[in-house]
Amino acid sequence: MMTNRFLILVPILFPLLCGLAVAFAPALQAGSRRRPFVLFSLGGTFLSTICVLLLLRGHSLHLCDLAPSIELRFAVDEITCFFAGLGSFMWLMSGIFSMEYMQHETNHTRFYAFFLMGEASMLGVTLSANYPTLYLCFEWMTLLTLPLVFHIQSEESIQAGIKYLLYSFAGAFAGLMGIPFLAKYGTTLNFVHGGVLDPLLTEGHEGLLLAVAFAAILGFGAKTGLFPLHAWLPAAHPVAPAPASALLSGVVTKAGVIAILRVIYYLFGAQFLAGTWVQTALLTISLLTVFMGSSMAFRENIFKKRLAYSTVSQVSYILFGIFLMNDTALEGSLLHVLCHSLAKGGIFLCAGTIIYKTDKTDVRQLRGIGKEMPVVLWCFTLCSLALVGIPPMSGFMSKWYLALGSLENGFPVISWLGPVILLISAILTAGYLLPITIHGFFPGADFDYSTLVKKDPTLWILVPLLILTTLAAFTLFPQPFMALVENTTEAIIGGMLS
Amino acid sequence: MKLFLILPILLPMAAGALSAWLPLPSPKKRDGFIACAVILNSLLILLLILLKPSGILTLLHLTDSIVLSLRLDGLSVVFLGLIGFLWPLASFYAFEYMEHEENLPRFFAFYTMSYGITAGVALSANLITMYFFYELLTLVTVPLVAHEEDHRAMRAARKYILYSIGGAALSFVGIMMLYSRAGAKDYIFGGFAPVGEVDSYLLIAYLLTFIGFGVKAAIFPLHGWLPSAGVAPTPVTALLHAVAVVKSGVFASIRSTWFAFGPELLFGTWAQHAALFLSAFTILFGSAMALREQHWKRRLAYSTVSNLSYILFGSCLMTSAGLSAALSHMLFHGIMKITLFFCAGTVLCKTGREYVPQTEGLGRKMPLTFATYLIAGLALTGTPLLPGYISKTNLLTAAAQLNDPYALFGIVSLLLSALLTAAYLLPMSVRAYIVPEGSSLSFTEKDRDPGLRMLIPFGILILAMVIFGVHSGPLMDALSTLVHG
Amino acid sequence: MGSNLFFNYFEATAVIVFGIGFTILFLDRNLIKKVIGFNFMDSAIFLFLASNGYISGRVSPIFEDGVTAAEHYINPVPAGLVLTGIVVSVSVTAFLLALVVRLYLRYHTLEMDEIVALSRKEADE
Amino acid sequence: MKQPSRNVARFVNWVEGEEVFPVPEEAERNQKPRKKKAPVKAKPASPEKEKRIFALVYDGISVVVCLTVILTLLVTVSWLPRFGGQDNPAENEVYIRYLEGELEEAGAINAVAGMILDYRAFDTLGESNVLFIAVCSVIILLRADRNRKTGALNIPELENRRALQPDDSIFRGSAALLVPIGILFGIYVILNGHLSAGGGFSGGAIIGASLILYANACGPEKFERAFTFRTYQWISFFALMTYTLLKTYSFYTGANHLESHIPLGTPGAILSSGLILPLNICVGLVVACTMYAFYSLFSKGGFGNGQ
Amino acid sequence: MNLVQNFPFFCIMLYLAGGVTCCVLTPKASRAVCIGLNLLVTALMAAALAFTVRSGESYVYLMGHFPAPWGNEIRIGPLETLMGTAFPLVMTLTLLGGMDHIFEDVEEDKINLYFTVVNLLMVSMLALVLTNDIFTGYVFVEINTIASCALVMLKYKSGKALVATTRYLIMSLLGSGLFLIGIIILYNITGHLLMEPMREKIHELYLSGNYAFPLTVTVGLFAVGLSLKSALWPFSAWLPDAHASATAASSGILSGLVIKSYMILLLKIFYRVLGMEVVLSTGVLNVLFVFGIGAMLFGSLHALQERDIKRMLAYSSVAQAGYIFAGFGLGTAEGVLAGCIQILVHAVTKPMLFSAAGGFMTVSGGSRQFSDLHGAGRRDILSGIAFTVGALSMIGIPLFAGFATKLVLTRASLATAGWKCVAALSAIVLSTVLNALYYIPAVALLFDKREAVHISGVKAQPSAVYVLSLTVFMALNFFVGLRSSLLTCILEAGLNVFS
Repeated sequence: MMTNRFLILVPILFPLLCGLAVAFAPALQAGSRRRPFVLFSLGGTFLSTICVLLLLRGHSLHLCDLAPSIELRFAVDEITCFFAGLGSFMWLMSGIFSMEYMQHETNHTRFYAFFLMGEASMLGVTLSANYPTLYLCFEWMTLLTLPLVFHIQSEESIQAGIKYLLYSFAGAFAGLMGIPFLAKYGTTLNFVHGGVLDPLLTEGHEGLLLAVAFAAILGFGAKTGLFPLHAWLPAAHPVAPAPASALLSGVVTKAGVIAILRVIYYLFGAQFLAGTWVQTALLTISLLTVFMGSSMAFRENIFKKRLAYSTVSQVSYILFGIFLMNDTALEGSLLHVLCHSLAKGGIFLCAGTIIYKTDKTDVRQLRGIGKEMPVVLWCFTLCSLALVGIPPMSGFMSKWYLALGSLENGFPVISWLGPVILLISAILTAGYLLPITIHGFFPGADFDYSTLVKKDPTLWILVPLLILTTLAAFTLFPQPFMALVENTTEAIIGGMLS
Repeated sequence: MKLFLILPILLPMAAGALSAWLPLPSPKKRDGFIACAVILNSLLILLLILLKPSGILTLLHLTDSIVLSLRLDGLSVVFLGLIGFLWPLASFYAFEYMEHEENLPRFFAFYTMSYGITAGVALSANLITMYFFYELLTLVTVPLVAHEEDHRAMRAARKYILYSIGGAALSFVGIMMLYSRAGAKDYIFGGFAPVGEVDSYLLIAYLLTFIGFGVKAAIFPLHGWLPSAGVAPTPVTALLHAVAVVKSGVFASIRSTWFAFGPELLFGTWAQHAALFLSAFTILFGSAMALREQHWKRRLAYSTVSNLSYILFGSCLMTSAGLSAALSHMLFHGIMKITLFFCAGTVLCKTGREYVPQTEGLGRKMPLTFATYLIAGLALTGTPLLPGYISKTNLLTAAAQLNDPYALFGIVSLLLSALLTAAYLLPMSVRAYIVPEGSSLSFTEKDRDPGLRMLIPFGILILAMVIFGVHSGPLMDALSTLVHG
Repeated sequence: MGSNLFFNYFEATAVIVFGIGFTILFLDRNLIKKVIGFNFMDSAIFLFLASNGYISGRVSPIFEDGVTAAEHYINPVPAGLVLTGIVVSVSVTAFLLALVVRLYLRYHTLEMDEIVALSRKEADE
Repeated sequence: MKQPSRNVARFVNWVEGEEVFPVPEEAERNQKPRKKKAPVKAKPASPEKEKRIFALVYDGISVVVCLTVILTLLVTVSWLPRFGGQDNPAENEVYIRYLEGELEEAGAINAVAGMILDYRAFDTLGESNVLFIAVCSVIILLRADRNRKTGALNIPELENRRALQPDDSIFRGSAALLVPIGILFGIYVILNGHLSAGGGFSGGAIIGASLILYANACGPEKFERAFTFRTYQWISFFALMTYTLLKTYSFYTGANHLESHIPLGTPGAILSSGLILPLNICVGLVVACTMYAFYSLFSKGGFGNGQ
Repeated sequence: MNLVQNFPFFCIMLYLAGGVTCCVLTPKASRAVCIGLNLLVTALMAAALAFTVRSGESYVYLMGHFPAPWGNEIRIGPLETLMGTAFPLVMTLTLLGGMDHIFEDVEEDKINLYFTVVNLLMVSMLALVLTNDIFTGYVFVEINTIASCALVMLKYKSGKALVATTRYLIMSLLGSGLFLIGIIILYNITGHLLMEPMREKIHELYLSGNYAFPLTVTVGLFAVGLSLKSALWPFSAWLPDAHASATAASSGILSGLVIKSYMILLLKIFYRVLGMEVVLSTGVLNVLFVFGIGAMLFGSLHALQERDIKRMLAYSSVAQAGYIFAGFGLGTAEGVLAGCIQILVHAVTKPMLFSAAGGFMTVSGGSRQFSDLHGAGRRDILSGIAFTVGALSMIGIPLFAGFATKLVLTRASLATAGWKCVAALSAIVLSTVLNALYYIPAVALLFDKREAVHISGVKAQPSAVYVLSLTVFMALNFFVGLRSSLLTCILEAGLNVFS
């Protein structure tokens, strides 16, 4: 059964090779042949990922040793299944969307090459089984998604790209801080369920290790837009083309979440961090980000910038759940990962379509858009409901669990302050998403229907939109999803606490 | 067998001297002569490394106890390997680059002679011989720095002389202090200074040698000469200030720390703390200055200042892990930095652009050069799959081993410096390729990729980087075995 | 302060003259005065030296008709030294005066400061 | 005295001289402009007031130097052994041997002559060479060059000084009387150097003085025909050469403990006390010629037309 | 008493005779006599050196029939013979190096006097090194003074030379005046003039404690007098003018040899006459040490700002004299050894530098200013190389002579404890840097491509003699640099038997 262990690499190598082929193979330069090839490669990746997740669960592969102490190791465990599937699915959807959308843009080869290679690195992050490999894939994800940011080559996009690069590198280097100390105080650098710290060695050095953990988490938090290193997100996401920004918000932020999960639950161990000043600090920061993100989004008028700020706050919901470190909160946050990826992906795609069709970037110009593009706006409305957390959509379920988890936790202030802030932020989310729908559908009296032109997009755009919107309401038929979430939570946190 | 030790020193010096005097008809012939001399010497070094002749070859008795002698041991193999590998590349690059410069015979004479003397520094068997070659290296490289003989070059040369001779004098006093206490002995792994109780006399001696050799390794207060020596032609800055001269400073410092004073004596003492603090601070200072500097080659020079202190920091940790990390960074930095200098030099030689803001959009015209520059930049920043990451991780792990506040400060400064390196290297490459539509950029037809003779070194260097980046296991094992003598 | 100051009144005067001569030679600005100062100094030294050898109640060391008892004569060594000293000081004074003559012929002044100033102004040949 | 701070600043600038390279303007961002220090204006003191202050200070210093030298030496003198004391340290075995052993070893009646020409002969040899080198230097300085044009000394004053010879008869008459007596007395003093006070140096001086008197009184023409520069050179050459050779012989025999067969003769007789007499004659010749040479060089810049 | 032991005495007498004969010969003949004599003396002294080194102890040579306290004598040991060999050898080379300058600067019919002065200067130096009697020392100090002043003033056309000679003569006379009165006081309190008997008397006085004050004053007088004559820093105002305005050969002789003979006399007086414990008790060595350190720094600082090549070299002589006195001032045997080595090293290097400077002047229209000397090294390549070798050895680069001093002086200062060690070490480092600061730009300037417009293109045709002297000088420099262990052991043997 030796061969099948190498199959783990397929989800990473396949998109990588396809990306390189798109970039360099002369045959694929022509648009007509490139589009089917891209679709084929995205679909192939999605399928291969699903197969690997199902078949090779629990297997690990020690690829090679970069240096005596640094080894590359990949494995499929519960987090991989959850995130890899989600990620590859989202990549497929936005890939399909981009077929149509890219007519609007130039130099497609570069876009698609890095689009595919970005997916490879994202899957690498999910599949990595020890700290150095995680760090490697993390860095290469930044580098490979960078060209997507400054794709439109405007001065603003280049500056945003450089800002994105430097912030992620800052975060990555802070994350790198963990490796040496774990090499000294931990038994191994591989992810071990429940943490690798060797109690004997860490006897007198808790303070130091806590600081290192805090730095690592804040470092990896940069990708998720956590407070200290969040400034790049509102700048980078809007300038990227729609499919890219959808992925950046939807999936790349989740890579940061994976890293933080690994650091907390698989490296330092939840018992080590629970109840310490690190946990309280992280909780306060995440709540601060939640509140700040939604208030900034509320005041922002440029459509995609508003959505970027909303990503900042939504991802902090997830982090809040993770930092609470109990099973219900974790369940809530994993649910919110699903909800946010699907919904935010959908919303960004809608926004992209609107801009693609009508070139209106400012929110205030969107009066009566519902009339021109009813289907798109319906999808937009449903997804925003999911984000706001109105019952039929998934957002409500995750926020519910998060609130329960926060109350269960015994923290003096944060246990009740958490739900309050979640509530306020939900209201603010509604405040900045729903007016678009309202103005879109009810333009008011003076809207002259005569010049109205139906601008509904082609199927390439509508199909992914509809799929995402329906999925965003997965809580209608929660059974499969809830099962997935529960056993993932059980796998991550089971048996550790309480 | 021992006699072979003198050859790598004498051969290039003889070749250099001859090339200046022999009435070679055409520059091409002279280039050929120099090329074969350099290659021959590199092969000789390779032979020496493989054969590893043991025993000490004494050259001269200065006084009864002080003797000039040569020996090949683990550490010198590393340094010899580095210069043996890089010097032919640099020479090839120099042939192409120096075509339009004048008084070349003198340039190539001194250029080749410095090869021999750097080999001398590597092969020396005790502190005084190393000091002896160290001083000669200053003398031989002064004409190279002052090659253009214009006002700027002379000023840079004068500053170079002042710092180097000042540093050498300091280290000489340190060496003599050590000799007065421990007797004029040869190198032994683990040092020959009397361990006993911690006496501040030897610690002061160590600090003097550290600062003395630190001048060439561009330690913070005494780094001034390296950026201003950027005025020299690129082969000089690339080879000498990225590899030979500064590396001999670092090599000398490692030798004096590990083979003369010995880690047992210095471990945990205030001297080690001072050395750690100084190198850690230089790491930060160098990168910060590099970020602020707009002149391209001075920026790379400041980056060398910071990277050299990586190596010093590693060696000052006084643990074998630290030393092997330092040695690995010495090798990798040599390769990475020489590539960066070559790219900068090619752009300067082809387009005459010296300042970073002027390189915007040049990537489209010189894709290969800037591709190499991007890869080397990524390597230096420490992105995985490239050598920078490996040596940086080793350094961090080694520093984390000893729970010492200064080592912690070192770790923080290493990471901050990595960020600053990213800040001063990567945006440049981004802006070179990606140019906003509206901007009006004037390009002459000269702005295109250099000839084949320059591209070959680029190719070889990138290959070396990727190989070391991905598969540096055997190299690291070799280093750790060397470290144990 | 020793006890013999008032007994060694010859050496005391010699020393005072020596001090004056030394200072004149060292610090005076006129060349001729310097030469005079030098002679002051030398003759003071010879006085000091001669008074050294003197033993009261004894005769100069030229033997009268075969009397060679040492207690009869004074110490001859200082006398010999004075002789050498005088010849040395004569020759040095001659040399100094020759220099002064040449300097005067060239700069027509005897003040050392002016001579130095003039020589500095002269274009270097 | 330059202010030291300006010096140090200049030194630092000179070394650290951060040259601002010719930078195209848009790369100007990080070069700080170097601000010029305001030049320090010295208070314009009037020159002669300054000179007076300087003179005052100068005299003050010289008084201080003089006093310090005198005081230290006076205190030293106060500690020295008493003047004319019997048992001074100087009256040790050296003094006794010189006096008692002098007759047998040197054979000179005049113990001082014996001491300077036999016991401590090396000093006297050196000392006559001091005389010789002094004459050489004076010749270098004052002797007018034979081919007048290049010599720096063909200065008009020297020329007309020859002309003003006073020809008053009284002076010439008394000189005619004194010169022979002087020379005779000089010869006597030289020859009796080892028997009575005097010796080569004092006799030579007397002869030299009478020669100068003669040259002055009877005009240089006649005398200088006989006594030209060449004759001077050869006389001093022979005298010094014999002196050195004699002394080499005596030192060599002394050092190697050989018996130097120089007869001491009977004390008191003219031809007694070994080498002292010939040495006295040589020294006398040298000193006489040197005195005359000094006179002629200083007065006429050379030995008359005979050069 | 085999023949070899007479050689030093013969050398002295030969020089005296040579001095006198040169006065009557023609210029060409007197040159031949002088050079021949110097070579002969070098050979004789080398034989004497071999003998003393083999026998390993110093013997006394009676000047006359009478032993110690009565007669006069000279004392010959390994140190004295080594200096005795080195001085005439360097003198020959300097004369050969500066020969064409001598025939150009000195008036035609006074050249034989030049060689007379040179011979008498050599006799005085040799006597100072060998003599064992203080008053003989004084007599030969006087010969030395007059001869060296005569050497300075021989550049007849320049008024500057005369002024410099006068100032030099006056300062020297002050020095010898103090020296003489010191001798007389010593004679007064000890009754002897010869060094060994005087030593015993002083030892008794030191133990018994009487005449303590006169003894200290004498030590002070000797120290001030002789350091005044050997241009120790605070008293060195006269040296730059004197050495710069003389001809190339004379300045080489003055810097290289003359000031060294006084140092050896001072060393002899401290070692042999007063004895180390008396000198140490008076603390005069600390004063000399401080002045030495001052000389090392201020000499170089002045040289730094000098725009005239010969004045720069003269100031650098002041700095190097500082090395020697710092060595003596350390007060230990190894310190004195360092001082002696520096005497030899400087004697070998500085005359070469002055001859090379002379060569540059001939090629740059006789001007001494650096502004005219641009590219002079290119025009006269041999002087250029010689100057570079000299400069590098002054800085103390290994492989060159200067490094030997730096090595031994550092070891010596490390052996002493406390403030002296720190001061010496920092002075060494600082002066190395300062030396580098003014020598290397000078070398760079000499090899500069941009030549002064009115001089460029003048190619030098050096005479065979000049080429020979510079090459031998360079060989000597490398020999001292590489084989300094040979010199150190001879000097060590010499110092052991010196007192």
